[in-house]
Amino acid sequence: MINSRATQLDAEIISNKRVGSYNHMVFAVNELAGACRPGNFVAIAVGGQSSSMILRRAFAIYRATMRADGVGLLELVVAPQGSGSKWLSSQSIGQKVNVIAPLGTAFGIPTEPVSALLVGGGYGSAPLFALAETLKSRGCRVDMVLGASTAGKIYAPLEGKRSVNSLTITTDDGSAGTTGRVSEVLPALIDQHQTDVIYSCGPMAMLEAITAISQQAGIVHQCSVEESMACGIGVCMTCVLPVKGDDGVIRMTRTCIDGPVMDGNRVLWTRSREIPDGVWGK
Amino acid sequence: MINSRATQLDAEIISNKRVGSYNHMVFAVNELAGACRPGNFVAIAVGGQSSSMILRRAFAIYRATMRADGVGLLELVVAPQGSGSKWLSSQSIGQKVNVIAPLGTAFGIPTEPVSALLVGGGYGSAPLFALAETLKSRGCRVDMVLGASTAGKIYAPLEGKRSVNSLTITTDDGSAGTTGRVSEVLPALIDQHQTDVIYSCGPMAMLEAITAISQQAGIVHQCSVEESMACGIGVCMTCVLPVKGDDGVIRMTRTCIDGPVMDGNRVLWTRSREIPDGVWGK
Amino acid sequence: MNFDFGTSIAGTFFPNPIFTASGCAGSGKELVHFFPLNELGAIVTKSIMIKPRSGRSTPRMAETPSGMLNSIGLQGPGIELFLENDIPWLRDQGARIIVSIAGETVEDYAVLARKLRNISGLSALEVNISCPNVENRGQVFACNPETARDAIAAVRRNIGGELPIIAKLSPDVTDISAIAESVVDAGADGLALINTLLGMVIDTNTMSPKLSQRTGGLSGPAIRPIAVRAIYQVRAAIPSIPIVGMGGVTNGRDAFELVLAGANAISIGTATFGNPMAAISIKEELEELCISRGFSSFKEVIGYAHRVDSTLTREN
Amino acid sequence: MNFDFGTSIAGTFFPNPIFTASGCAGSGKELVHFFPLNELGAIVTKSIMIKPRSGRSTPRMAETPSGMLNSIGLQGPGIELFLENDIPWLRDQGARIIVSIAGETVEDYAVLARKLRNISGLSALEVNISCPNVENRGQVFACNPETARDAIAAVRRNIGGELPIIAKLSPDVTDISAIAESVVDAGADGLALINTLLGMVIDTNTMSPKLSQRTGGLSGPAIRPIAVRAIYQVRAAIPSIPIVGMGGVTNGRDAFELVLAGANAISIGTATFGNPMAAISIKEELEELCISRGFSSFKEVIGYAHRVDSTLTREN
Ligand SMILES: Cc1cc2nc3c(=O)[nH]c(=O)nc-3n(C[C@H](O)[C@H](O)[C@H](O)COP(=O)(O)OP(=O)(O)OC[C@H]3O[C@@H](n4cnc5c(N)ncnc54)[C@H](O)[C@@H]3O)c2cc1C
Ligand SMILES: Cc1cc2nc3c(=O)[nH]c(=O)nc-3n(C[C@H](O)[C@H](O)[C@H](O)COP(=O)(O)OP(=O)(O)OC[C@H]3O[C@@H](n4cnc5c(N)ncnc54)[C@H](O)[C@@H]3O)c2cc1C
Ligand SMILES: Cc1cc2nc3c(=O)[nH]c(=O)nc-3n(C[C@H](O)[C@H](O)[C@H](O)COP(=O)(O)O)c2cc1C
Ligand SMILES: Cc1cc2nc3c(=O)[nH]c(=O)nc-3n(C[C@H](O)[C@H](O)[C@H](O)COP(=O)(O)O)c2cc1C
Ligand code: FES
Ligand code: FES
Repeated sequence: MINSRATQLDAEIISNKRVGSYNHMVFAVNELAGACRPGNFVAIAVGGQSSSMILRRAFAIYRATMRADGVGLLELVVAPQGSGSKWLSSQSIGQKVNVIAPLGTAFGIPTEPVSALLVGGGYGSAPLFALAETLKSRGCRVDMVLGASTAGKIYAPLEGKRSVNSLTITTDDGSAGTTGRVSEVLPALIDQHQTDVIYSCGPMAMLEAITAISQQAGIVHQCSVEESMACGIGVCMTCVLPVKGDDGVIRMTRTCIDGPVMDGNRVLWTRSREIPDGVWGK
Repeated sequence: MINSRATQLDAEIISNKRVGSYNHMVFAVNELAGACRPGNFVAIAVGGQSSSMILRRAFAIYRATMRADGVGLLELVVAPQGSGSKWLSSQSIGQKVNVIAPLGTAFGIPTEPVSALLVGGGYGSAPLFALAETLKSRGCRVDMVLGASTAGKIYAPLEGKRSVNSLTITTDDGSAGTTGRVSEVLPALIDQHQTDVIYSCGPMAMLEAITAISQQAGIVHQCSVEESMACGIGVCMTCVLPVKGDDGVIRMTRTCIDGPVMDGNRVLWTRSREIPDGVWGK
Repeated sequence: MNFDFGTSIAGTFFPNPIFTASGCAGSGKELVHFFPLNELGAIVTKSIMIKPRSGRSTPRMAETPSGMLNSIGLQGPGIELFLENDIPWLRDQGARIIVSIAGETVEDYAVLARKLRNISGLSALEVNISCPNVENRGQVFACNPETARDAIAAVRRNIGGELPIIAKLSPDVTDISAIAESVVDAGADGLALINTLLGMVIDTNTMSPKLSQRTGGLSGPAIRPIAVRAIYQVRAAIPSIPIVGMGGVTNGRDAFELVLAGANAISIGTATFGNPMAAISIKEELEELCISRGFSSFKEVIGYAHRVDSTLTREN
Repeated sequence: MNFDFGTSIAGTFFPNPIFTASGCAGSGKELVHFFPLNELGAIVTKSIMIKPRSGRSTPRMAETPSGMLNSIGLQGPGIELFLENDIPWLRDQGARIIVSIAGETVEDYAVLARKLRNISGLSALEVNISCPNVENRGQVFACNPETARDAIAAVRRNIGGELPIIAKLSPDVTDISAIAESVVDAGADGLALINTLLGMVIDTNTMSPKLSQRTGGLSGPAIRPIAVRAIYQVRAAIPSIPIVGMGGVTNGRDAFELVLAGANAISIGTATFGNPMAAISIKEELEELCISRGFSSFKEVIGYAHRVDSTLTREN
């Protein structure tokens, strides 16, 4: 089912700052800011009127807060990659964009204090800081690992760092932190911090690698996946992944409404262009 | 042949003011301003990057001047009608647009002082004011008739009015000047001012009506026509009209390079969807 | 204004002519979050097959200039679960229901028609014949007058009763009027025009086709001129056949254009992905536009661009 | 970098693979104002017929989402004046010339071929068979394997010598590979893919078709996914045939996409209308892109998306 709080509205850009390789953007919204949970995403129309880009772009919510004056603030971390994200990140303050939010599932918050390890790749760190705050407020231990190809692609703002007990950084080129991939430092960290649950967000290959590690360690792994989405609201069936349901049946499951946060251990990660055997209806 | 001075460049918008139903827009260009003649037009790319509008829009040059500091100024009168003109007229000062200018033919300037009658319909008045100035400077008498459906669609700025000996206004709804169409007031004005040459710009039906009157009166009629143009530079063949050449042969003639200013008496005005008989190659 | 917005397809009445397009609204369970489903003329459900289908692997979509490619591969739960879960739910919403079916063999279409013949509360059956025919080298049924006819005839023979059959055609053919005539001959009561066009996008980073199955169906505003042409041609060839028009309709103006070309109703597909409320705004804009042009009923607008005077003289 | 940007079409060498598209550059007399014509691989001239043609009445064009319709109706001076005025001028420019011809009967194609057989300085002949065949109910030659074959065979029989024949195909067919095989059989040395798709726009103010002839050809970025698919399909069906690809190419990335699909050269059509320098920038961007992807010659890129590994596993 679609996120029951999903609302469509025009939101004014009230801040747009370059941070490393990304743009940190703030949008003025209404009460919907209060309806957003860590892990939810938004879908934004790009290109303006008479744009050749007809589909929305999905962005993880970095932070959503209500100001005292009743204005809601929605914060995103946008990587200017292709035409849509470049358009969005080049919009000026005062411009309005059409937003649907909040969409999708949120990270599950444990009822007991646990030791949580948050793993982000590139802009995949975006939803993890709000999650860290929530976990902290529930008395959890929060360790964070952020990886990227290079230092400029690590998104880790100061205020974000405050809400974690430890922060490990890896870069492929060694320009910051440990040289290598996040998956290489994970086993030791899990050991060291006695991790109970891993939360992750980043490229699919990273999520797959983390799943292997979490299965090995026998711990819970909630990951936020990223499949191409045409609609973001569950009607087009483009965004699916093979996922095992509660009933044990593996279905092609919509990551826009049954995700983006999913149980990593239930996803059938595959790089083949074939539907894996065992999927319902293959 | 294409206007030999045609140049392509990015031009910054330095003024954009609403005047009645139109936007008077000023663009900073280079020396090409000095190359523009009354009657020439420009072709502007609209919609920005990743626009679904792939074709340029043509606009008559309202004025083109060189400032003392070497900056050229290009002035246009834009009617926000469809998506392209609405986009252009909603651009802010400081934005840049890609312009090709000058394009097309110019109004022929008589070598002797004559009595000239300038007739404009709607934004068709745009190229007539610069023409009036030139004619005045050559010692011509210049009378002007402007018509439109309603008062807000008459474009006649104060400084423009200064360069004409008389100005007659007609509106279909009588909200300004004489009620009716320009063609209804023309015969009397031609008589009164002993008109030697008519210059006109406006909807095709108006140009056709003026042609009938000028033929009746046996006087020269230079009109600026407006056909849908895909390229504006003579390569696509979309903008043609049947026009009699010097050799007496009627050819489907490109109005973007052999126009927009044409000898009205040589155009075979037709509202039929058939090629008129007698056209070469029919 | 007392504008009559109703339309009918082969005797079935719809209070307004705006439908969803098959595959672009699921079974309505998500859209109902944005508007009541009975505000639309009808909900056309995603094409359903006999058995559950996983569909294709991802990537299943690619954006293109003013359009998109999709290759979902008809993912769905199969007719049994569909009848058990989706139909009763849609009926509860008060929606008018058009069920879209798809098969891989002529017999599939027959079986699906039999499963549906006794289901109450359906307004029409849309027969998606843009599916590979496994018995004929995988050639799409809709691409050949004979196979198109066979599929529709199988439905006709098995459906019984009054349920109108709407045959959905592919534009990927040399002569769409010939296909239209063939399926009308075989018993189609109406036509749905157009399905997607076969296209491909190559990812210039991976230097391979972007979609996992290489090709996909092109939809969205990019194909609207093709849809208008197809509707106009078929309306001219078979003046009396009801047509559900679709292809790139994004606003009221676009819908009006397809109706002028000859559509009796309009399905909204890809536009919903850009704006979940698209169908509702299109409905409102279309009604306003018809009224502002001086029409007193929607039916007068259908095929209005075919009137003789207009195409002979040029308006200025 | 020592990148080899040359390409060849049936034995004729071109220093770079960027051509103009027929009908989108006239005979080069206007574009030369913007760049020297010999900077392009070749100038493909507007399709020429035997006699002078007025073409159709206006409006001849309508903009569409990411595309446009045109119905010029092959306006032109006829082959005699063309050979007298345009060819010598183009030769003087040092341009490599591909002459496009069009006919209304099979005999027209034969006549045109004979007129051109002894003209020196031509690089190839492009045969536009997307023309109504007056001897066959006005059906377009390119829409039927037999009539397509007849037109090409007539050129083959009459052209003599070494001049490569490039058959230009229409995408408005059920099976473009079948048409491709048919014309290659009849003696085509290469293929040009794709011509425009038949479309229509209805003006919602006049409520009539916008173009004077109602329908027109759809070109521009909107049709690029169709072009990529057609090129990919035909390249797979006839691996060795040279293909001049076109359809919505606006920048180097787009050109690269069509080359990956299988094009040996790229024609630039509608993009020139939006930007007179389009072909030149595309040429530069394409070369840079090929180099940045690690290719050392353009020929390696042609059809690269067909390599086996890439289409079986998914890259991330
Ligand atoms: C749940 C979710 C959360 C996301 N969160 C963020 C975020 O916080 N910050 C951020 O910068 N980006 C995020 N993305 C990616 C973002 O939605 C865009 O896909 C990305 O910005 C590229 O779009 P583009 O318009 O720049 O590229 P284009 O090349 O113009 O995109 C063309 C199409 O492909 C799709 N596409 C391209 N790349 C991707 C990708 N990597 N993943 C999914 N679809 C893709 C686009 O959505 C679009 O439909 C997220 C995506 C998803 C699905
Ligand atoms: C020589 C010439 C001079 C012009 N001068 C002016 C001027 O000074 N001020 C001004 O406001 N407009 C002028 N126009 C009209 C202008 O070029 C646009 O056509 C008009 O603004 C409508 O474009 P649009 O994008 O708003 O409408 P859209 O509906 O988006 O246009 C779609 C397409 O149709 C064409 N089109 C639509 N209406 C017309 C029209 N009336 N004439 C020609 N083509 C049309 C457009 O150029 C475009 O290619 C001139 C046109 C020509 C040919
Ligand atoms: C994601 C997607 C899925 C589709 N699935 C179906 C389908 O299951 N059955 C069908 O008949 N058409 C299907 N279509 C085609 C649409 O119903 C419609 O004919 C086409 O997209 C053109 O309309 P549009 O441009 O408004 O989307 C699908 C289209 C899209 C984009
Ligand atoms: C205005 C116009 C005129 C054309 N005239 C011809 C022609 O004379 N002969 C021909 O073979 N193709 C003609 N074409 C088709 C183009 O050569 C090309 O195949 C098609 O436009 C697709 O490429 P594009 O999207 O780059 O324009 C014409 C296209 C346009 C837009
Ligand atoms: S993006 Fe459309 S169903 Fe998920
Ligand atoms: S607009 Fe292209 S030839 Fe005139």
